[in-house]
Formats: sequence, C-alpha cells, structure tokens
Amino acid sequence: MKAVETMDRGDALLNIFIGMFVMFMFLPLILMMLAAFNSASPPSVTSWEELTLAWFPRLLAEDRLIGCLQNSFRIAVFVVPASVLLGLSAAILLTRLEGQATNLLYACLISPMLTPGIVLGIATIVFWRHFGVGADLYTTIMAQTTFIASFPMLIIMARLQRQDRAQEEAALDLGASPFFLFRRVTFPFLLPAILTSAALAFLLSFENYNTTVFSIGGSCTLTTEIAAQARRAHTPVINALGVIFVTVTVIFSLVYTLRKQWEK
Amino acid sequence: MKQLFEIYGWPLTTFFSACVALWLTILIVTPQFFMIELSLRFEDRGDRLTKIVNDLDVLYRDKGTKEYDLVNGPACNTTGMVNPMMTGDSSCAQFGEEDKLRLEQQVRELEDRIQSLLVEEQNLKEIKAQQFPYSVRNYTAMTGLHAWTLTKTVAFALIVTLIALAACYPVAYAVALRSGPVKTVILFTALFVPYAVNELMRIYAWLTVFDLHGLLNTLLVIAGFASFASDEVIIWYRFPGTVLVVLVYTYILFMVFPIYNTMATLDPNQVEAARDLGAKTWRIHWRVIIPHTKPGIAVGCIMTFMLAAGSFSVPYIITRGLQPKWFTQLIYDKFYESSNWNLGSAYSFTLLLICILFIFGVMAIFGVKLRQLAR
Amino acid sequence: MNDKAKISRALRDGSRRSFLKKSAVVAAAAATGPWIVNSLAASKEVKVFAWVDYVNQDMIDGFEKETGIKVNLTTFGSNDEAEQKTKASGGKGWDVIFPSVTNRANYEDANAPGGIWLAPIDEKRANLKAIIPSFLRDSIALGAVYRDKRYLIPYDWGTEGITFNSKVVNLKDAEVSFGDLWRPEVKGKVAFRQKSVIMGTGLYLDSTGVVKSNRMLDVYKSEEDARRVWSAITVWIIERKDWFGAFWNNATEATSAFKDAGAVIGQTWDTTGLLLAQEDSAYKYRAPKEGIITWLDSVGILAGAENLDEAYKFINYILTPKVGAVFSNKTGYNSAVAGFGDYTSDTFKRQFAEVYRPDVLSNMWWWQADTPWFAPMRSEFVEKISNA
Amino acid sequence: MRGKEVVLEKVSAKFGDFTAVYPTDLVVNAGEFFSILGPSGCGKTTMLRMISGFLSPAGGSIRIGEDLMAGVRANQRPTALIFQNLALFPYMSVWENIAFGLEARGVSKVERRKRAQELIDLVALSGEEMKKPDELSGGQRQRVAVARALAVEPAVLLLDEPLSALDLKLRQHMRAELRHIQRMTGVTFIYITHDQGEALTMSDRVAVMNRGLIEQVDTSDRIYDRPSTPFVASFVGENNILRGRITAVEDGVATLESELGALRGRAVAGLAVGVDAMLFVRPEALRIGDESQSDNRVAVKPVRRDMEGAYVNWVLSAGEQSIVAHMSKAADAGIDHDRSMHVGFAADDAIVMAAGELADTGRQLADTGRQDDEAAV
Repeated sequence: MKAVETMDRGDALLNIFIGMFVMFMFLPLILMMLAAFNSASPPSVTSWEELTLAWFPRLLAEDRLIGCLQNSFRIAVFVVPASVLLGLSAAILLTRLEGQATNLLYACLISPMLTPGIVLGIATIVFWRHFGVGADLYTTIMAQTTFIASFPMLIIMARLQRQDRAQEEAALDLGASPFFLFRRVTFPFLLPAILTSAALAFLLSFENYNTTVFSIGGSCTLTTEIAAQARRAHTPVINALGVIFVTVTVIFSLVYTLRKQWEK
Repeated sequence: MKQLFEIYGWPLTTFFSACVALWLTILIVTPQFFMIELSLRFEDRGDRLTKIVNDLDVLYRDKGTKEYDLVNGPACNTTGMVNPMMTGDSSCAQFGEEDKLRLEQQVRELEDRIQSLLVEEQNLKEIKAQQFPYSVRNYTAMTGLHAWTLTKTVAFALIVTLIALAACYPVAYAVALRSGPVKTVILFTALFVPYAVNELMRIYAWLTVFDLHGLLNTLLVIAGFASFASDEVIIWYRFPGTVLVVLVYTYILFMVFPIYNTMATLDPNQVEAARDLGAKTWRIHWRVIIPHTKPGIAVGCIMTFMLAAGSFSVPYIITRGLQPKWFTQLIYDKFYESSNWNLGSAYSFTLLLICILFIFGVMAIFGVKLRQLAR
Repeated sequence: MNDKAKISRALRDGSRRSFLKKSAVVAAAAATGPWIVNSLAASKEVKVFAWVDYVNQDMIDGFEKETGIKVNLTTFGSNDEAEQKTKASGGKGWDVIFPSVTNRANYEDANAPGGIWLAPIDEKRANLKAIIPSFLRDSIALGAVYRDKRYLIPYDWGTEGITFNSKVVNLKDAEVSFGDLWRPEVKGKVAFRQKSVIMGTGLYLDSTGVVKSNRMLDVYKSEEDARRVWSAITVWIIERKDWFGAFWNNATEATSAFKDAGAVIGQTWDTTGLLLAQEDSAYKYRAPKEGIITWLDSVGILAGAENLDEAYKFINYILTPKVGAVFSNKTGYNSAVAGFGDYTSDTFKRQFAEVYRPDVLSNMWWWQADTPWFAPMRSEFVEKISNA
Repeated sequence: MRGKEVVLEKVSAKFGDFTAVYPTDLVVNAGEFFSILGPSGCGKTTMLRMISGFLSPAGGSIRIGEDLMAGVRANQRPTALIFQNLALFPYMSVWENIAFGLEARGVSKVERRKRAQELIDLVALSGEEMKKPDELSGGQRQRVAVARALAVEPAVLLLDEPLSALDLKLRQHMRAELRHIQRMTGVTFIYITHDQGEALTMSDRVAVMNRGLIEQVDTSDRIYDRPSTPFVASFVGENNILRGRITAVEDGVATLESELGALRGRAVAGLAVGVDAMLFVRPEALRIGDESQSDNRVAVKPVRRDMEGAYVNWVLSAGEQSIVAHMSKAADAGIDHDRSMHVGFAADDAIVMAAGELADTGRQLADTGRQDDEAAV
C-alpha cells in the first residue's frame, strides 16, 4: 500500500469522519462498561454513586443466567460440528460438480444466509411440530444449523478452490484408498479452513438471537435472557457481563491481529 | 459426479451427498414448504363449529358445578382468610332432599343437551375434514394496521441500508486504500472489535444513552433544557429515531466488511494510474473504485437490509413497548401471543418474499451474479 | 436429488399424508436428536413452568430439602406466552404449569393428544382437600373442568387495581377509580398493561355511561358485542395516548415502570402495588370503586409430563398452608390454600385489611372463562393501542 | 527387471463430441524408456491419464503385463504418475511424501522409514528428509516426486512433462538423472513431453503424436533420420521444406519438380507420380558452394549468417523460399560471403513424402532455428 505523503484537505476530512465513525462504534460500549463499575442501579454513568466491583461476583449468583449460558453451550456443542460437517460436504460437492444444477444447489444452500433469522426459526418450529417435536433447544439447534452451515461452506469452498487437484490424483495414483486420501491429503489441507469455520460457527451460534428467540420455545440462551432482562428492570449485572464480553473480544482480536502481523 | 466418486470413493461421496441432501430437505426446503403450507390454511374462528365447542364448554361447566354441589353440598367458607364471593350464590344454607332432586333433574337435562351438541360437533368435524383446506385469506386479510407496519418496517430497513452505505463507503475506502499498513491494522481491529462483540450487548449498550437518567437526558439537563427534578426529561424510547440509530449501529459493520474486502483486492496502482492520467477524485471513485467494489456493495446492502428488516432484538429492546410494533414483533405476537400460527406463517413468508425481491433488485442494479456475492 | 423428486411426486399426487409419512421416516433419524439433547439434563427432577414471581427460592429449597427432587424452573410473563410456548413445545417441555383458570380453553388444540395440552388431574393423588372449598367449586365455572375432567387446581388469586404515588397524586381510598389513570395531571406518567387497560377503562366508561357494557360482561356474550364495546373503548383510549407512560407485561416490568420509567399511577397487579408500598409508603395500592379486577390462577400438569410422581409431590407441597403463606408474603398474592392466613406476616395481614375492605370484597369483578373470540379480538385492539 | 510392458489396442478417448485420441495401437516394452512427443493439445496427456486410470478409454483395451486394466481404478494399477507440477503434499516432510504410497498400503512405520531412506539415497536427497517441499529447490522437489512414485514399486512410471518447470541447465541435468534412475530400477518409463530434446536424449523409443494420432513410433535416431510423415519431419529437429510435384519414383528415389528445379530424395513408401509432395532436408545436410558432389543443386542468395558457437547458421533465400543451412566452422571458413552461391545435398539425405500437415514450429524454423530456447520459455 502506498503511504500517503501529503495530507490534502480531502484526507483531513476523511480522517475526521473516520474518527467520528470509530467513536460512534465505541462510545456506547464504553459507557456500558463504565456503568458496570458504578454502584448505582439501574446502571448509569451520569448519576455516579460509588466505584465498585460488586456487580461481577453477583453474576455468579444469577442462577438463571448461568443456566441459560449452559444452554448456549449445549446448543453450540451440536451446532458447531453439524454446521462444519454440512458446510464441508456442500463445499466438496459444489467444487466437484459442474453444470447448471450446481448453480441451483449453490443458490439453495446459500439462501439461509440471506433469509431473515426469524423466518428460519418459524419454519423450523412449524416443521418439527408435525413430528410432535416441540420448540426447545433441539429446534434451536436445527434452526441455527440451517443458516450457520452456509458460512463453513463458503470458507471451505474458498480453500478448496485453491487446492491443487493433482495432489488428490497423485495420492490416488500412489494407491491411496479414497478414505485414506481424504484423511491424509484433503483433510489436512482443509484443516485451517475447518478450524476457522468452527470458530465462526461457535460465535454465530453463541450470539444468535433472532433465530433462537423464535425457535427455542420456553427455554433460554444467554442472548434471549439478556434481551429479556434488558427489556425489563435491569441491574448492572448485565453490564458486568458486557465488560467480560468486550474484554474477551478485544483480547482475541488483538492476539489474532498480532499473530497475523507476526506471520507476515 | 463421476469425478467425485473417483476421488472420494462411494462411501464418502454418498456420505457427503447425504449430508447435503439432509441439509437441503430437513433444514432448508421442507421447513419453508411447511411454513407456506401452514400460511395457506385459514383458521376460521367465527364458524358454527367454534360456537358449538364454546356452547359445550358452557354446558359442561354448568353441569360440573351442579355435580360438585350434589357431592359436596353447598360450598361454604370455613377456613382460610376470606372467601371472596365469586358466583354470588354460594351459601351455607342447608341442602334439602328436594333441592337435591331438582339438581339431579337439571344435570340430566344438561346431559341431554350436551349429547345432542356432541353429535353435531362430530358431524361438523367430519365435514370440515373433507373440505379443501387451502386459501389465501391469511394474505389478503392483512389489516390496514399490519400493512402499515410492514411498509414502515421496510422503509426503515431501506433508510438504514442507505445510511449504512453512505457511512461505510468512506470508511472502507480509508481502511483499504488510503492508510499505511500500521494504520490499516489499527483501524481494522477498531472495526472488528465491535463487530465481534455480541449483538445483544451492542444493543443493550444503548440503554445507557437513552435511559431516563441516561447520557442524552443528562446532557440536556446540564445544558439547562431539562431537569430531573421536575420530570421534564424526554422519554427517548418513544421516538422511532432511537430504533433507527440502533439499527444502523448494530448492522452497519455488515456493510463495512464486504465493501472493505472487495476494495482491498483493488490494486492501488490502478488508482495511482488514474490519478496520473489526470482524473479527478470523484471520477476515480466513479470509474475505478466503485465498479471494482460492486459485489461488496451489493452484499453489504443485501445483508444490512435483510438484518434490519428482520431484526427482532433491536425494536424489542429499544422501544420497550413504547412505540408501535415492528413487523417482526407482529409476527412474534402471532406465534407467541395471539395463537395464530397460520397468520404468523403468512406474515413470515411475506417478509421472506420482500427480502428475496430486494436481493434480486440489488443484483440487477449492480449487475452482480449470485456466485460473486459469496466471498 | 432423490428426495426432491420424492417431494414433487408426493405433491403431484396430492397425497400429503403419505408425503408426511415418508418425511417422518427421514426425520426419524434426526428426531433421536431431542433425546440426546434432553439426556444432558439431570434425572430426578420436576420441570416447572410458572409466572416469573410464583416459585421463589425459599419454596424451591424447601421442596428439594423435603423430597430430594430438583426443581427445574422456567418462567413466563403472561398467559399468552405460557400457552404459546406450551403449544410450541408440544406440551413436553415441563411437568407443572400455572395458567390462569379462565384460560384453560386456550390449551385446547387439535394437535394435542386428547385435544388439550393439559393432563387430567388424578384426584386421588392431588390433595384437593387443601383448597378452600369455594375456590374448588367456583373454579369449575371459570374453566378448571373440561368435559367432566378437572385439569386445573386453584392456586391463588389476586387483583388488578390502581397503584399510585400518593405524593404526586393524592386519591382518597374509597374514591379511587379506573378513570384516575386519565386525570390531566398524570399525562405521560401512566403505567398499564394494554390487555387489561381496555377492561379497567371499560368498567369506568360503563359506570359513567359513556360505553355501556353491562360491567364488561358483554365482551363474553358474543363476538358482535365484544367488537362494539372494545372498539368504543379503544377509540376513547387512543384519544388519550399522550397519557401512556410505560407498558408492562409482567410484575417486574410493572415495578420498573414506577422505579425507572417515571410512572406515578398505573393499573397494576396487587403484587406491584404492595411490594412498592413496602419499600416506600408513598405508594398505595387501592381497589377502584368500579370493582377491582380479580383473577384466579391455578396449577396443572402438562399432557407430555415426564415426571408425574414428582409433579404431584410438588403440587401437594405448594398446597400446604405454610408454603401458601410463604408464597403470599413474598408476592402479595393471596393463596387459595385453606388456612394459609395463619402463617402470613403481619405486613401481609395489614395490607390485606387495607385493600380488601368488606365493600371491596363484595364488589369484585372476576375475569370470566375465555370464549373463542375473546383472545384474538382483544389482541387486535391491543395492537391498535400499542400502535397508537 | 521389474518393468512391465504396456499394450494399447484400439484405445480411443472422447470428450463429448471431441475426439482426443483416435483408436491407437501401441506397445511399450517392459523396462523401456518410452516417450510420447507432441505439441500441446495433441492428446498425449489424455493417453497418459488413460494408462494411469484417471480416464476411461472410449474404446479399446489397455493391458499392463498380463493384466487388462478395464475396471481397474487408478489406485489399483501398477503405475505411478509424476505430475507436471509434481503435486507434492505440502503438509508432509520429504520422507513422509516418499512413504505416502507405503502408508496407504498399510506398511509399518519402521518399514516405511527404511524404504523411504533407500529411495532418498537413490535420488541423492540425504539430509533433507525432514524438510517440507516448499523448503526445497526445484531439482530437489523433482527428485522427491520421482522417489515418491518409485516407492510404491510401480511396474510403469508415467511422467507428465515433469521437467517443464525447471530452468534449462537443471533440466538437462535432470534428463541424465532420470535416465540413470530408469536404468537402475528397470521400471518402464512412459514420458510425455512437447520438448523433442528431452524425448530424443532420454528415450529408447519415441512416439510422435499429433491431433489424437500417433504418427510414428521409432528409436530416436530413426525418428530424426527417417521421419515417416511431414508432421514428424517438421516437428522433430529442424528441416527445410521444399514443395513440388512428383515426376518420377525409381529405386526408392523420387524426383520432385519444384520452383527451384528438379530435386531428388529418398521416397517414402507408397509415393505416386503426380502428387503434391514435400522434400525435407536437414540444415546440416546442406553443403554451400560445394557443387561437384551433390545430387541436388539450388542457387541461393545469402540473407544472414548467425554464429551459433559450434556451427554457423546460414539463412539463405532461393526465390520465395527460405533455406537454412548449418555449416561446421571449418566448412564455413571456405565460403565466399559476398556473391550468390549454390547449396547442394545428397538425395540420400533428403526425404520426399506426399504433402501433409506440418507442425507449427516448422514455419518459424527459418527465423529462429532455436527450438530449445523456445521450449524453455
């Protein structure tokens, strides 16, 4: 990238705009985090009472919140492998098949990404009710997998397209059985993409709300519980949770960015 | 297919195909089909059958109370704190033999009426089962109020998309083409952090701004336009603008990253070359950068529109019930409040259709193919 | 794909049934999924689906100590939510549920086994003798019994009256009215539930003669009457939309309407008013002279309950006078358990005497058993109010 | 000797309507270094893929040793393929790459290690065992690919232009190395290339292919000296092409009436009087100025003289026709540069055949005369 040598007025304006944009993105988050250290409840940054860390241990006492958090993990435990598996299968099929039918298949498999989450949730509960399966964690797993699987599909497809197909042929030619070939050649090649998509699938499952709230029936996940609490009387306990969320995210982003820079 | 078999062998190929087939049928196509099927069934709540069921209910209740009296004698409050009289005629009066006979007679009469109604109920049920079950009444019967809600939701989503596009283009441009390597990394991280923070948390964060004692009102008080004491502060949650702002905030990054990703693949030398050839800034954007970025812009618009129009979390949390409902909330109510899954499915499918139309519209405007969208 | 061909063939033949059967086979494999997910949960437990404030920690601890059965609690904020989630989960998610007795009809569903998502109460296992007899009797008329079988046991009753901050609006106890919500000085600071404000305001408009409704009993009479009464009331309310300060849908939201959203008066459940009054004596909860709105809640067992023994144990536990008193002390609702009053706190007794004066008790307005048109039409008008 | 013979009978290949290979009969002897030479798109890779099992022939049968290959999948054939881009596994070390085929056959790790080491020694890669392919030089990677293919002890090794990615020096070095390895192992090598230098230097026999047809199968010498079609003559080595009409065929010598007068050369079989024909004569067979001892004489004008080092490249013109002649330094010394002169050649050094399709490279010959360099690009 070319370094900008002279700063003209356009650049100055652009920089101001970027500054404002970044502030817009961060200000609410910072305010929310600050309120977690204020003893005032409901959370506030403007009526400051007392600096406190008391809201953090209170998190552990929120049995319901913890229960919902466990549900989030339970769901992810199924959604992540299912999505990666479906995404992987679709990516392999789409890369290897040719013709118009492939385009149609591709359009179908990518459509859940472009469908509003609530529609997926609704379709799922309507479908499963026919088989006597009620809305619960299970339907949420199904609904989430429907669209989350598209993401691994895209990631793995991108990698597959960069694959040297001669490698697979070479392996076959050397006497590898198709299964051995997949385990020893294709899978190792796809592994980075598979890990990335697993991480992404986890994030998507963990933070999903719009699909989940329509498909989960009477159960809860962390996000539905946060929404429920945010809607009614809320205490800074949620803010404390927010501090943890943001901190974890920042740490991960930094580690990720630094590692990428390091690799360069 | 042959190639697949050769490389992956039939067990793996069958397995992969089965996975995709399951995904396609059980998760994608059939559920949508079931939803549409449900939306085409109109539930008539004013027909004769419903009335009979209701009448039966009343008769059974009447009979039940009388039978209770026959067994237990007249109910009378003997213990407990208080007995608020509900039906008004319970008393502790003695229960004579004559009353008993009268009651038994009444119970028998009730039973007769119940029997005849049960027969009619059965007949009507059989007739109903034979009728053609489908109609489009769930779609045509959308009330003016709901149509207005839908229009408003779509309009809001469009505005959100436009604002996001206007705001994100310069940001993506600055990060992708206008910054040195270090600044790019910093900016990218700065954008990535809010993007990766839980969506609900980002929405929740705005409560600190809009609350009665939140940032906005405090600023107003400091500026002397309002005061907490006399309760002259503004209840921000009442204004549709709050939903708009938070929608933009929540989904704007789904616009930034697609645009950034495509823009970053542009060779900066192209821009330099255009500049060398004497092109003005706007012309460089119009002729070089925007054409290159088109797929990214299309994806950004589609994602932002779809997320904004389909957002349940933002209106749910931000309006706190003080504003007219969003279309998604309406759908939620149909499912979880007023027990009309059929109508809810119809509305849900309507929302889906609008999104599909928008996608095709954007693809036509930008001349982008579906394959190009996924990156 | 093969499956696609199957679907289209099934569609062409118009044999939806056979198609469903075929997809059922396909689904069978996937349907083992719920079993796996559920098996992650603990074994000996009772799953309770209750109003947010109904089952408190003391009750859970007490029950677990007495029986060793774990309580798995899920809460709901409204009858509608409870009904829809029950339907959505196929009556399987929970064992014990707490519907309002008048809402029993909403659990009927053609998709349910036996036509209703509730299980008939086994009167040998449930300790019905613990209930104040008049509740047991009158609950039949309100809907606890369906086609000769009892599905619900009265659990508690409560009221919906007026809560107000007496420092801001000072009302005389005997003259409180549903009309006070619309006084000029409380503009923009009124809290209410859209669903019930059209009943409370209806009672007020009936008493003043603006909208005649036979004390709102007309809305249960027929669809036409319901439409006439509710539309008139809705128009009247929407003309005063500037009065809306906060909407609530459950007890916690109602409390926060006063604490956070700046409401000074509201139509609330007794629990909200009484708990606020315990914290700040400026708050009062009073019965309007049009007749306080009264409801009877109940406890039942879901059709798909998996832990029947535990469910009956739980129900019998909460139907003991001591637990009834714990419940009342914590919530401000009134237990339907005979003899619970002996164990209630002095505050509860005092507040009860303050609110439920004899004249109030003789002039209560009871929610009636739901009719088929009631819920859909009410939600239609509620939408209008929400969208005003 | 562990190589096996490969026999193709009426083997053909089709992609849709396009025929990539016409029915072909071919016998590659056991332990032979056999090359298939042809321009890109001639069907030679298709041929290779049919032998290796990645493609099923549209017709005909392939036999390796005693076994018919119909229905035998690529991973079960006694062949090993070396890909143009080598297709080494980037996530495996050198020795793991080499031992891959053994691993696929379930050979124990100790045994694999041992076998891999033998091959590493054979291809002179000791010390590089633990490196990953991207840490190796081009030549080293080449050797890994060969060792990897040999590890499965194939009866036939198929090589798909494996040297094309290397630079000229390395390529020449690897030729010798491949030849050496082939001799050491006795495996049948079938080598595909468009580079005639490679084919001629390494091979026992060469097949020249054009448009899905094998035009000639012969030893390198005979391919060069006795091409049987115009294509082979123009594709392999440099040749001057003189067109004309046959006026007589006697005792295996044809007379051709051309713009430059009557020319005589050896006639290929079946040549008849009156047909349009071509006479091919190698540049090194031409003599300049030496008029007495030639069967053919053509008057020419010098156009250019390029000093090529070992010889001198003369570009001459005879009317419209451009003629190239290679002179040894000694012979060149006696040439008078300034006047018009004659070139002559013995009838035995020229070949006359019926006019036919020529290779693309033939046209450029007069201008460049440097096919090696071209191939290196």
